[in-house]
Amino acid sequence: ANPQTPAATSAAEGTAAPAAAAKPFLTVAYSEGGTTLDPAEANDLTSDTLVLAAYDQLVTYGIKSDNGANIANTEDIKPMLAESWEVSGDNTVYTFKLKPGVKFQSGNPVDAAAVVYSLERVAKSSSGSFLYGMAAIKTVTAKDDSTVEIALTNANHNFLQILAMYTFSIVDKKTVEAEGPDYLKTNAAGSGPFTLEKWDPATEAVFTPNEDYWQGAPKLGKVTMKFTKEASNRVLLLNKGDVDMAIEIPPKDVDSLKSNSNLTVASNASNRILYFAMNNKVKPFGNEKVRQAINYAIPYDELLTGVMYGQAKQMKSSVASNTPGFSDAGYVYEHNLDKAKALLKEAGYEKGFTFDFTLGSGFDDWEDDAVLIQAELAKIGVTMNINKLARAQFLEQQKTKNLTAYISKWTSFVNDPGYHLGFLMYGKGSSNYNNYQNAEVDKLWEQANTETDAAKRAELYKQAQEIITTEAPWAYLYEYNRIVGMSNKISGYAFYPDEVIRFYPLSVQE
Amino acid sequence: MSTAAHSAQGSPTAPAAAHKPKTLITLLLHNRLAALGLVLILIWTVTALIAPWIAPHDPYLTDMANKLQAPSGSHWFGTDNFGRDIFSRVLYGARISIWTGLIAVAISFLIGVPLGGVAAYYGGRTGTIIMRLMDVLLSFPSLVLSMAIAASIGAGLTSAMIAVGIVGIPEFARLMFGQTVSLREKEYVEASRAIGVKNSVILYRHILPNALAPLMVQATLGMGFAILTASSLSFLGLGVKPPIAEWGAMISEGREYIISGQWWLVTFPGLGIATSILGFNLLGDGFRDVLDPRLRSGK
Amino acid sequence: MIPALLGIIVITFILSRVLPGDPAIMLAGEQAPEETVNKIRQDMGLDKPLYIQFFSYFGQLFQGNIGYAYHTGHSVASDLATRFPATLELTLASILIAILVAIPVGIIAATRKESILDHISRVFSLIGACVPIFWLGLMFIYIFYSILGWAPAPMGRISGDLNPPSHITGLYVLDSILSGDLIALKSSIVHLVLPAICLSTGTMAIVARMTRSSMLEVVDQDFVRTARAKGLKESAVIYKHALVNALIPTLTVLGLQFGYLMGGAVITETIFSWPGIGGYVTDSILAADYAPIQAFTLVSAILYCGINLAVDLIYGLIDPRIRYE
Amino acid sequence: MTELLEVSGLCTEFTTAAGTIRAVDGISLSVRKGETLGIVGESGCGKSITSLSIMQLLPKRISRIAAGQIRFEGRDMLEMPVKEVRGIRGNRIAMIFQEPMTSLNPVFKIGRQISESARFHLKLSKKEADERAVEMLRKVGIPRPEKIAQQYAHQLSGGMRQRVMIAMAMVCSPQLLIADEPTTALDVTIQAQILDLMRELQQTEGMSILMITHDLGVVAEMCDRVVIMYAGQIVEEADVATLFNKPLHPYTQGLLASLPQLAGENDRLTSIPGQVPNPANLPSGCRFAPRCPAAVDRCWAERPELLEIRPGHSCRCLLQQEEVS
Amino acid sequence: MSAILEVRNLKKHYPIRKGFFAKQVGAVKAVDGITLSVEKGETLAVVGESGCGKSTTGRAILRLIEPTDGEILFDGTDVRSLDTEQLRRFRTDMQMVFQDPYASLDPRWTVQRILEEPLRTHAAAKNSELKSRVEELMQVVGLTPYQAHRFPHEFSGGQRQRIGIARALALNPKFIVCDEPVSALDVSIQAQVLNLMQDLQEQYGLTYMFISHDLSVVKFISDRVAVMYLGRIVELAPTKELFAKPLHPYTQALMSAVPVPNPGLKKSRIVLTGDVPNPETPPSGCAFHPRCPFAMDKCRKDEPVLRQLDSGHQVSCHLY
Ligand SMILES: Nc1ncnc2c1ncn2[C@@H]1O[C@H](COP(=O)(O)OP(=O)(O)OP(=O)(O)O)[C@@H](O)[C@H]1O
Ligand SMILES: Nc1ncnc2c1ncn2[C@@H]1O[C@H](COP(=O)(O)OP(=O)(O)OP(=O)(O)O)[C@@H](O)[C@H]1O
Ligand SMILES: [Mg+2]
Ligand SMILES: [Mg+2]
Repeated sequence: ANPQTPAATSAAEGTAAPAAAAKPFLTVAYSEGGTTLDPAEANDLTSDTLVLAAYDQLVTYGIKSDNGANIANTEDIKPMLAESWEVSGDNTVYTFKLKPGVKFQSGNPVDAAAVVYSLERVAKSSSGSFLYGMAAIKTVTAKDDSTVEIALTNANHNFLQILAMYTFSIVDKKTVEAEGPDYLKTNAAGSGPFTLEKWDPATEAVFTPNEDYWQGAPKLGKVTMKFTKEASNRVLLLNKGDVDMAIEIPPKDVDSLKSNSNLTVASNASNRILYFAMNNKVKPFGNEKVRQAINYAIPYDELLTGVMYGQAKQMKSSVASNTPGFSDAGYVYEHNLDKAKALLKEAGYEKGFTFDFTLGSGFDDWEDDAVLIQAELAKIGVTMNINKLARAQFLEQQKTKNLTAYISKWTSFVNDPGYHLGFLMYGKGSSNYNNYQNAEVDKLWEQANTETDAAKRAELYKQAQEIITTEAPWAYLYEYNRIVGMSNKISGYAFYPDEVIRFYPLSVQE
Repeated sequence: MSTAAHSAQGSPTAPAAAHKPKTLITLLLHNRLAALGLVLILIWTVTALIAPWIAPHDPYLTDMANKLQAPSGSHWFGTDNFGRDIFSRVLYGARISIWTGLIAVAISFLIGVPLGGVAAYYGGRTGTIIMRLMDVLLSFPSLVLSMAIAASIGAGLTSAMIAVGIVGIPEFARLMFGQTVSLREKEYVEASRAIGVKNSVILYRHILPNALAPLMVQATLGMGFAILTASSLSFLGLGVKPPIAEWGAMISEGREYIISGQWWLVTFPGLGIATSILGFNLLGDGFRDVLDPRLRSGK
Repeated sequence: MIPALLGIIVITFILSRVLPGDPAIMLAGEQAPEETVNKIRQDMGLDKPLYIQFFSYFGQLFQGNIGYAYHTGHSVASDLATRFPATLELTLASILIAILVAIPVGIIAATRKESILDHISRVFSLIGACVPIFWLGLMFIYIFYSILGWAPAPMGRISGDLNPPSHITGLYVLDSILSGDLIALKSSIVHLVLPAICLSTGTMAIVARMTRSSMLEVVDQDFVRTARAKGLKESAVIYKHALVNALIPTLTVLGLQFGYLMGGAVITETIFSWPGIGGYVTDSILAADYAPIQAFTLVSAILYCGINLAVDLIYGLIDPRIRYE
Repeated sequence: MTELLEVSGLCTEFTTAAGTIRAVDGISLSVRKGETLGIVGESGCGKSITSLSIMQLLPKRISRIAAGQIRFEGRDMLEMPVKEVRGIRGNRIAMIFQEPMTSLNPVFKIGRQISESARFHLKLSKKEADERAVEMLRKVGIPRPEKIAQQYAHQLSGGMRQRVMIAMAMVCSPQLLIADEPTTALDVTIQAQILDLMRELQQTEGMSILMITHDLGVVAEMCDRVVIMYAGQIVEEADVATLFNKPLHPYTQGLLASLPQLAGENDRLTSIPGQVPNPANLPSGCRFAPRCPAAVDRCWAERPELLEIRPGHSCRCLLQQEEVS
Repeated sequence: MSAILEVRNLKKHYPIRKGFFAKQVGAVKAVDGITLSVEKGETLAVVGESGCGKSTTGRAILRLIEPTDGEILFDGTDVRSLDTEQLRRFRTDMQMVFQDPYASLDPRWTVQRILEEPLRTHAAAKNSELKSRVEELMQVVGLTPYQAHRFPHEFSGGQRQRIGIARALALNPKFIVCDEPVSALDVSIQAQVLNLMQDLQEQYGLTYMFISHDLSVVKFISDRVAVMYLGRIVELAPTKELFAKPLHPYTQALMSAVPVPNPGLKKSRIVLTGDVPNPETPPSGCAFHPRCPFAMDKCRKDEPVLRQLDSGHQVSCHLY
């Protein structure tokens, strides 16, 4: 930390309010500088973090304790700007009652008009509009100044979870209308705990506390996000005490950071999964046996320990294990080259085969995984040609659905199998880039979608997962841990599946 | 735009004893630094050629049980994060780097020299356009240009070579242009014209051979540049594909490990790059000294 | 100048468009469905034929609009405005270091040709030219920050707990001098030193070599002999008569180095987390973000032309033959 | 007679790749007060090296004066400390060179280049020196000297430049002017102007001139005495009338015969066969023997000495010496 | 006698270009209207000071540079109308010897190759004959054939100039332009080359256009002399006549300026004032008038034309 005396601070700043100056500062190292402050458009980690620091939503997630660590419970929806809500009998109309007296940072009241405005912005946005669709929102109407009614096109058990996302932050309608449409790109107009003082994507973002925050003034005097691309630099900075907190710590450095008595490392299982996708429309991956053989040939332990240094968990279903409704039914794979060879033989590829593997750049572990898998596949006679593409190019190619095989990650923003499988495994799923088609799975998914009973849904999802795992359109690699390194002095950190750090609960001991 | 004296490339060679290959080699060997450069290049070239036979380990054999071993008797340069033998990878890296350099320089040379020669000898509008284009190419930051080209063709060894090659074209074109402009005015060229020799023949038989010396200097120095740029591309993730043992890529992969004290992952490939470039630069400099009689006589 | 500019614009455009990758996908995020991507693509005008895109780009350019960077969410102009001074400061510092170190080294080497000093400086300049920046940068950080603790954290241009000096030129060192902020001055200098040295090694090497060889060449010339024949002191001969003439080719090389430095900045900035334009363009290339790539190449090409124009002007100052032509 | 400059037994050697070359081999000559001594010889015979040896302006690393004395006003310049040599150079002995195009520093104004020696040697103030420069320019017949003083070398024609060179040499009123082929690069009409100027200055200033040339016509018009050089040695020395009328050495005779005459008829030129020997590979006997029409066996074996054959007329030829004795 | 070459009003203006668009801002009038004829077997000398356009004239006649204007008739052929291919073939008839023996031979080629080049280019000798033909050429110019495999730098200046002459002779030309072939050589060597050239002329019946700035050389070698000043011929006359009775003030000054290697001879000298003017901005009227001791008003205004006075003596001066 940067233990600054209030005097030195105000000398350097000249602006900070005396009350704020007494509170400790927090410096966090991030990798990227973010792209927008507009809640409706944000879709990268830094932007999301910025938005959540400056805005509130109608509802939010609850927190549960897991082995002493605080973890968000995304099924437990808590009130935020909405004090309470009612749901119609057919689960299609939600009526929210806004908390009285809450003000935006500008001083304008948080009212129903702002809510309607905010949600409509999402509907019209480039990036957030699909979430609006996912939430199945039909209309948003202001019943009175403090009552908003949201009607859904159909019942949606994920609705409140989606509504808690940063995308649905409530923006200060009056300010935005006064400042013009582009204002929100680079400015925040929310009711959140922090006021944005500076945001320079090249260097840093600085927040000062919103002393009048309706949930109480933040415990931090200032939050600085430092954008440091090189992961090793972030580790250095943390180790040297130049930052209080750093995200995206390379797994290999976790142990060395842990040995620093000033630091703690929070490493939480996330729902970010990494899989090895095989294009079911491309030979020989159309053959289930070949796909299964690959599943048997993946050196899981080497990936988990050699690449991830134990900061990951074996993945056993297409759905992350901490997603409610996860099931490892049908998972039989282990690293067994004999079985792999046998399966290849059955499939008629006794002599092996050659295929092109596309590696998207930007993630060090992917490259390592690819190298290890390549080496392992060679042992069963399968030649994997690695073709490396820049991230943008990779995404473009992936979208064509023509890639033979690739590694890709996925984080479901809504931690729910329906959301997850709908993208990835449903026949018409928009991110089903490896052409997995199974009528049964599609049927189960559709059924579950309209099923309101959670237990029944879980059963349907379980069946779907079992079919998928058996048919093996992917080889499951691992589930990432979310690693955040921080100074011992920090308390209040909670892990959220969306990986965004909420600064408000944090505090730093002097 | 500046087209001011490109004096770095030395002036057209004066008639001197250096024109015979025998004396050239002897003169080079007399120049101690050039001889050192030659030795370095020879070492790396030979290494590149016989890497498969002298490498103690398979450079691509992963051995997770032995990863990140410090240099030792069995792994002279230690092992990387996959347990691969860095010494063997460095040896194999020589193949990639020297090959990349050669191809890239060949591309620059084979495109740049004819462009420059034709632009200068025939002059006129085409000549102006060619040289303006070269100026434009030259005005882009070379690394950024090669990044953009490499990214356009798709990362990989071949595209790195092409990218670095394209970026090197203007240097050769300009050099050849300058040489041709000055040689074109030489009386022996005019004598051939007076005899009725065709322009293309003059360009090929008189001008090219006489421009060759500075072009060779440029080619040698260009090798260094090409190796460096190609490894920079790899460092930025636009070079070779994994798991190919390329020095720049090795440094890129190993950089994360410096902070945890595993310095050998980047140090040895770094030395590989440095020494091979040093070799080419020394040779190029020596070449220039030998070919430039003024510097040679030390007058 | 104008045809060259046109050429630069066309090449930049082509280069950025042949880049594979779809900015719309990048912008939409990987979970966005096809319709979202298409909508963005339309908004960006990417669905139009290439020549229309070019004309609209060209038209925009003409109005001074260099576009919008999707990967940062800012207009390219504002991105450049915030990042460019950082790169400029870095580049200028390395040029300065190169000049201050390399020219004297080159002169000493030339005047004491074949002496130990000459050999040492030649070897150093040769080594300087062949050490990859990225390797040097990593080593610098490891040694000076990680082990010795002399250097500040490789994180930006000024210590995190300081406010940057008030914005006058955007160059922190200069700004802190201008605003008399000594604390910021010290901090920004110590932050600048390592990356600048790292970036300048190649230039230093080349400038030293160039100075040496052009000095050797000039010292041979008739007018230097004339100066000696006047009975002038050797120092006057070298520093008055020879040096000015020898600086002319050195200057050319310095001008040509600019392109190299801009390229080198890409790597240096990545390694030192220097908030400049270099890291920005790398990201843009990897993200297939056209506008910043176009703007960057355009700006640096123009700068390159400008710098070489300036070099020509300085020539004029040094060399009356050029001035009067 | 007063000898102003007396060179005796001067040997100058060069170190080359092919070994040590003795470019000047035992030259002895003297220049008296007020006279003009000419040195004539073919290209490469060592004329320039002789003059550079006198001025001690030889390229240091590769050449050295191996033997001999150079007495200026009775004191051996080779024994003097460098500082004193500098005090003489440009002050009491001045030199002008063959190439007026390259012998002036291109980046300094003419006036400054002239005033430089005045300030250095005569310790004049800047203003005085500048005035002196203008005065010198006027003296060498340059129109509008104030204006020319403010110009640069490239703005002047060859003849003007050579005048400037002369002005520069004359600025400290030297006792001796060494002129190394001062008119070779000039056109005849301009050459005539320069030669006139030199004669005039010699008369008004009373200085001595050491005139190096390969043009026998220039010698005939300018010199009092002549020294003929061949392959690094003096082969004949005489006053100018004697030399032209009664040349003794076969080389001198051949030289005169091979000149196409402007006045008078010449059907066919008498030429000296062969070529100047390579200084690295000299004949063992008389150096001219291979080309000498009169050479006998002895000439191939013995090295002739330079002997005074008649008063004031020396010759290095065995046959002539035989005849006389 | 008949004229082998007729040149009428030959002009060569080098454009002066400035700025980015290389706009033409002026012209160096290197040759500005030259009319002369060369008789078969004679030597026409062209003298003049540096930069007066001698080389340009020679090169323009051979079309090594494209003339700006004028007519060149060689043996009845209009040289300017030839296309590239015709010109190439035509070159067997006209050759050139260059000034700088160091720069006129490709340093990387052996003498053998240099001398073969013209023969191969025009298939003037069968491959089997090449060797003997080269030997023959070398003998003709006084070189020993065993030197054929040496490189130019292994020869002295005089020898190189012989090689250059041999190359010019290889195609049996009728006409040779010699551009200052001896001015880079020492006097003793110069005499050898001049003698050789004279011998060759007799032997092969060659016609020379001999460019020089050295009047004594010109006097020795030429039959007729053209004196050039600033791109024009100011006087043209048979050698004897010109040297006996120079008419143009410039010719007179030129002759009197040449130092005579005879210390006894004290002659009165006309020393011209001023420098040769710049061909970019030639003086009005007679280009010589600013330096002419006899300049009249008329000379400043009117350009004199080259007029025939008597017995082939032409002069361009208002005095006559
Ligand atoms: N830098 C050098 N290195 C080696 N030898 C040299 C060098 N300079 C001169 N020489 C030798 O000295 C000899 C005499 O040279 P010098 O310049 O005195 O000739 P010169 O009589 O002045 O000729 P010129 O009339 O061409 O000026 C030459 O033949 C050459 O061999
Ligand atoms: N390529 C060219 N471009 C422009 N001007 C030229 C060119 N070649 C020659 N000139 C100019 O034309 C004029 C005549 O040149 P030319 O070479 O014919 O003179 P010259 O009489 O042969 O002189 P020298 O005795 O020096 O050889 C000169 O003023 C010269 O500067
Ligand atoms: Mg000389
Ligand atoms: Mg000429």
